[in-house]
Amino acid sequence: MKARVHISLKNGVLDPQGKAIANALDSLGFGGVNDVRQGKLIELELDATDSESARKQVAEMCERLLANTVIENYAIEIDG
Amino acid sequence: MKARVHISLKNGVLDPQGKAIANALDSLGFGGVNDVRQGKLIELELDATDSESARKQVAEMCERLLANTVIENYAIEIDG
Amino acid sequence: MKAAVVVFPGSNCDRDTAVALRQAGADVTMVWHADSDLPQVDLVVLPGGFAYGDYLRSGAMAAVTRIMRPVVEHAEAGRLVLGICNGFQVLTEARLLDGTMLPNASLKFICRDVHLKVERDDLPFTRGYAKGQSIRVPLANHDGQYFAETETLNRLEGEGQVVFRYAEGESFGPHNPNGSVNDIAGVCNAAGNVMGMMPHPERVADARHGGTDGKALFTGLVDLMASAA
Amino acid sequence: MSQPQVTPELVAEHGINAQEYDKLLESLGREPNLTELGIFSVMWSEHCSYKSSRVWLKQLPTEAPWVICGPGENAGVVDIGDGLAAIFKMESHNHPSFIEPYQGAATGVGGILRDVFTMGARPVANLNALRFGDPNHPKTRHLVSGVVAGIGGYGNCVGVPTVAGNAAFDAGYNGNILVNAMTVGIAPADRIFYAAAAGVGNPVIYVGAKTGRDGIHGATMASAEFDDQTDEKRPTVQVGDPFTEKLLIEACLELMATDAIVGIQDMGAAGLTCSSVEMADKGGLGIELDLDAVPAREDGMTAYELMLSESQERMLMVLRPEAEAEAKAIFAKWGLDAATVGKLTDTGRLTVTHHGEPYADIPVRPLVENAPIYHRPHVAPPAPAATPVTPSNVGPLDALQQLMASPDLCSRRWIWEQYDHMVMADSVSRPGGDAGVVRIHGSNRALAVTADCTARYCQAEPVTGGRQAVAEAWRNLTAVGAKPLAITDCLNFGNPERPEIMGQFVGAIQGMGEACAALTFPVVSGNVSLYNETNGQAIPPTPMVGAIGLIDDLDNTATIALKQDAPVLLLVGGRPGHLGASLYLRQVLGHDAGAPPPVDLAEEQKHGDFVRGLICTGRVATCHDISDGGCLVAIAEMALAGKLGVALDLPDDAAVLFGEDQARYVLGVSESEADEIVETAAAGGIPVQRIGRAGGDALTLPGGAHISLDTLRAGHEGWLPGYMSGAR
Ligand SMILES: Nc1ncnc2c1ncn2[C@@H]1O[C@H](COP(=O)(O)OP(=O)(O)O)[C@@H](O)[C@H]1O
Ligand SMILES: [Mg+2]
Repeated sequence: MKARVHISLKNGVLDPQGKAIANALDSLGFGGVNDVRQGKLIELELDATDSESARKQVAEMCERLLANTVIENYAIEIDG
Repeated sequence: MKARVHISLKNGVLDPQGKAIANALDSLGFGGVNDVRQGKLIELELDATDSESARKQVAEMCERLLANTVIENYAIEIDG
Repeated sequence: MKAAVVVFPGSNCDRDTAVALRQAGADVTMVWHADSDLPQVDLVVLPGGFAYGDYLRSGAMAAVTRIMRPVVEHAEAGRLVLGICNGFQVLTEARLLDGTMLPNASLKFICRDVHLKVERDDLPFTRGYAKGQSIRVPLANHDGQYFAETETLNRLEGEGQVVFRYAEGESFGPHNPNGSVNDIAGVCNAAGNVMGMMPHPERVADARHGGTDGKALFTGLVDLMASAA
Repeated sequence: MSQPQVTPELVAEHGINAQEYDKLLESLGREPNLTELGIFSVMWSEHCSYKSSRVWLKQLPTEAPWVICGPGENAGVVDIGDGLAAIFKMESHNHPSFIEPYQGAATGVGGILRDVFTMGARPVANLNALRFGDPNHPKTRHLVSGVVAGIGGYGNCVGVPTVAGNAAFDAGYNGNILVNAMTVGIAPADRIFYAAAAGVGNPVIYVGAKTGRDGIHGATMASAEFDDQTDEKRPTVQVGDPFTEKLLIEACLELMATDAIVGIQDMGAAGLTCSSVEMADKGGLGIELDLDAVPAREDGMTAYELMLSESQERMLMVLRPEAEAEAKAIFAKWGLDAATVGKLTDTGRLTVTHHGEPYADIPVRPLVENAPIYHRPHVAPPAPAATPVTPSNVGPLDALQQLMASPDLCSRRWIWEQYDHMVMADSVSRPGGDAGVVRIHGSNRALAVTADCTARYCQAEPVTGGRQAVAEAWRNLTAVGAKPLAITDCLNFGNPERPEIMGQFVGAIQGMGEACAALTFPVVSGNVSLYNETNGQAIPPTPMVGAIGLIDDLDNTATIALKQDAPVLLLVGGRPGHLGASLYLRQVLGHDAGAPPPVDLAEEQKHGDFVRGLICTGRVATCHDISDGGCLVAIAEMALAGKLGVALDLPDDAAVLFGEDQARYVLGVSESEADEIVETAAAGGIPVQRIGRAGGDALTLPGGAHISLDTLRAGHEGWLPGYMSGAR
C-alpha cells in the first residue's frame, strides 16, 4: 500500500525557498506568477493492507517526525 | 489559478533523504515501512486563466528551473 | 564541572566542543545518541554538525533519538543544556526552545565571522560576558534563519529570552547573513537553563583560532560550577 | 547462465578494440561471457588502466627520505614526524560535474575522501581546483553555482574543512569544466592500511551504501537486453550521500584502531570489480564473490550490474576471520549495511557467482598485467608567438584595478564562504592566503596545503608550464613558512589519440618531473583525466598540482597581510620584467601571446630556502609569492589583507609592475631587520631590494598617483558576487 504525504508551510511562515523560486521565475521572464510555496512530498511503501489503519499510522509518523507541526501542515493520501 | 508541481527523483536514483527517513521511522518503532522517497511539492499562484496555457507555462518552468531533469521527474496538477 | 557532549550520527563539532570545554577545565564525557541514560552531569551540549545529514529538516531526526528523553528530563529538572548550531536546531525540533530554523535567506551555506551583541549576562552561559558587549564568532550553517511567529516572538522579546543578536561590525556582507528575524542568533527558554545559538563559540576558543571571543562562554560555565561546588 | 551472446558489436560498445580483444581472449583462454566482458572493459579502460599515460607517468620522481608510500596505492603517504603520516591525493570529477554540477562535484569530494580514509587517515583538509568556461558563456554561471554548492554540500556535511583551492575561467573550458578535488588526512605512521589481500580463506566484507544501477556507463545498453523494465532511460548520474560517508569514516577509523583489517579498498570507479581485483592482485591471491550477498538497492540487478556499478559510499575489506563479528558490530553501531560477500582463495582467479551459478571466472594476474599500454604518438607544440610590444595607454593603477577585479584575480570569497573552512577547529588561517594552514591536532605544528596550475603557461609551452605548476605550489608552501614535502597531481588534458594533445601531456610531465627532482618534491599520488574535449575542442592543458608542506612551529609562520610593525616591503628575486603569457597581457591588452616566464629551478630553490629561513627564524611574518598578475597585484593583495596602504618605490613600467617572473616573493619586514636581510641576501647572491613602505589607506606610486584600498577592494570583492547574482 502506498501513502503520499504533502507537507507545506503554514500560512504566515516565511518560505525562503519559495521566494527564491518566484524571483528566479521572474528573472527567467515567466510573468504572472503571484506566489510560490515550496513543500515536501514524501512517498511511503507500507505493509499495511487496509487504508484506514495505514492513514492512522502515517498520521502518527507525521506528528512524530515527518512534519514540524509548529510551522508545517500535512495532508495524507492513501493509494489503493 | 493554482498549480501544484510534484517533483520526485527518477527511479533508480539514490535518495539519501528517503533512506534516512525510513531508518528513523524504523527506530521509532514504525514497522512495515518498505521504502520512503522524498520529493518536492511546489505550489504556484498564477495569473493564467485557462488551464491549458497554465499547464504549458508550468511545464516550461519545470524544464527550465523547477526540476533537475537529469535526475528528477515532475508531474503537474492544475486546480480550477 | 561535568559536561556531556552528545554524539549523533553526523555530528561533526563534537570533538571541537569537547576540546573547548576541556580547555576551560571541564570534565567531558561523550554520550552516544542511542543510549537511554545520561551520566550525572551539570551540562549537556548538543554540538554542531549535520546530524542525520540534516535530511528531512535539520535536527528533526536527532530530536527523536533515544538520548533525547533523558536530555529533556535533564532540562526539565532545571539543569543546563546548550545547543550550538545543529544542536540549536535539535533543541527547537525537540521543543525545548521556541522558534525554528529555516534555510538561510540566500539559500547558501555561509561560513564567516559575525558580530554578536550579548543581550543577557545573567545566564550561566553568558556570565563571562557583559550585557551589550560585542563579540566576534564564526557562523557556519545552511539552515540558520531563525524564525518564530509574531506571538512567540513578542513573548521571547518580552521575557528577555533573546540572548545573542547579530550586530553591526566590520565584515563583508550583511551583519545578519542568514536573515534571522529580529537579528536573533541565540535564545534561551523561560527558565534560562536551556540555550541555543547558531554561531560557533568553540571555533574562537584558543589563540590559534584567530580570536578568543568564544572562550568566556566555556570558562564562565566552568567557573560557575566551581563556585557552586 | 542466461547471458546474451558476446557479439563484435557488444565488444565495440565496451570500448575494446580488435587488438585488445585478442589480448582478452589470450588472457582468458576462451570467449568471455557478458559479465566477463564488462569486467575486462572497465579494468582496461583509460580510467583504470592508465593505458595512454602509464609510460610517461613513470618519469615522475616519486622518492624522498620522507616518502612512506608513493603512487600505486589509494593515496600517497609521507612522514610528518611525531609518529604521524600525512596521506593525500587529488582526483578529477570533470565530466559528471558538467552533466550535473551539484552531484558531480559532491561525489567527487566523496570519492577523494574515501581514497584517504581507506588508508587509515582521518581527513583533515579538503581542497578544490576549478576551471570554468568564459563567464559570458550561457552555462558558466549555472555550473559555478552548482559545483561550489556541491563541494560545500558534501564537505560541510562530513565535517572536513575546505581550506584552499583555486578557480579560473577560460573559454577553453566552455564544453569541459574541471573539478579536481583533493583531500589530506593524518594517520599514525605505523598504522597505514593498504589494499593488498592476504590469508587464503579470509572473509571479504562489503560495507556502506547499497549497490544501485549507478554510473553503469556505456554498458547500459547491453544490460538493458535482459532487463524487462527499462521504462525510462536510466540516469547515470550519481547522487552523493555525505551522511553515509560520515558514518563510513567514523566506522572505518573505529575499526582501524583494532587489528581486524587485513586489507581495505574503497569502491570507486568500476566499483566491486576494480576493488576486488586490485586487492587480490596485490596479494597474489584469488577471490571468490557471491553476488547474492551484495546489498542491492534495486530488485533484479544482474551480475553485470552488480560488478560494474559505481554506487558511492562503499568499501571492501578483508578481515581476520576472528574479527568478523567485532567488525560487524561496529558497522551496526554506525547504522551501516555490511555483508560478507566472499573469501580469498589460492586459485589466483576472480570467480563470481550469482543465484548459485557461475558468472565470471577470470585469472587475476593477466586481467591486471595484460592491460593495454600505448606509446601514443606525440608532437611538440609550435613555439608560442612572440610577445607583442604594444605600448599601452592604460595607466598602471587603472590596469591594476582592472586586474584585481578580473574573473581570474578577483576575490574567491563568494566560493569559500560556502565551504565550512573551520570545522575541526584546527584551521589556523582563513582562505585567501598562499596556502591553507591546518594545525596538527593537539600540537603546535601544522600542515600547509595548496593546489595550483597556470594553464596559460602550459598552453604556450607545456614543459615550462609543467615546471611552473610544481614551482608555484612549492612557493605557496614556502610563503607560509612550510617545508614543502610532496605533491599529488591531476593531469587534465584532451584526447590523447591526437599527437598534439599527447605532445602537451609529454611536455608537461617532463617539466613537472624536472621541477620535482630539482626541488626534492616527489609525486606520491595522482590522477589522469583525458578526453576533456568537445567537438574536437580540447581544454587548455591543465596539470593541476596539489601539495603539502610542514610547519614545525606555528609561532613562526607568515601570512600575506601587511602589518604595521613590519612596514618595509622587500622584493626577493629581482625584476627581469617578463610579460609573455601574463594576465596583464591577456586582461588589459587583450593578447594571449608570448612564451611563459622561464622557470629557473636552482633560483627557485635558492630564493625559497632563503625566504623560508627568514620565516622559520621568526624574522619575517609577512610574505606573499608573486604569481598571476605580477608584483603589483601581489602587493595589492597584501595591502587589502592587511588593510594597510603602500607607498611604492617601483618604476612606472608595465613589465616591472605586471611581469610574472618566477622565483619571487614580497616580504614585509621591520625597519630594524630590513638592511640586514638585504645584506645577507646580497652575500648569498640573492637579489633583494626595497620596493615600498606600508602605511595609509592607498597604493601610491612614486609620482604621487594613487588608488584607495576601498576602490581596489570594491572591485576585487565585487566581481564574483556581482557575476553570480546575474548583475554582470
Ligand atoms: N575553489 C576554491 N576553494 C577554496 N579556496 C579557494 C578556491 N579558489 C581560490 N581559493 C583561495 O583563494 C586564494 C587565492 O587563490 P590563488 O590566486 O589561486 O592563490 P595563489 O596565487 O597563491 O596560488 C587562496 O587562498 C585560495 O586557497
Ligand atoms: Mg601564491
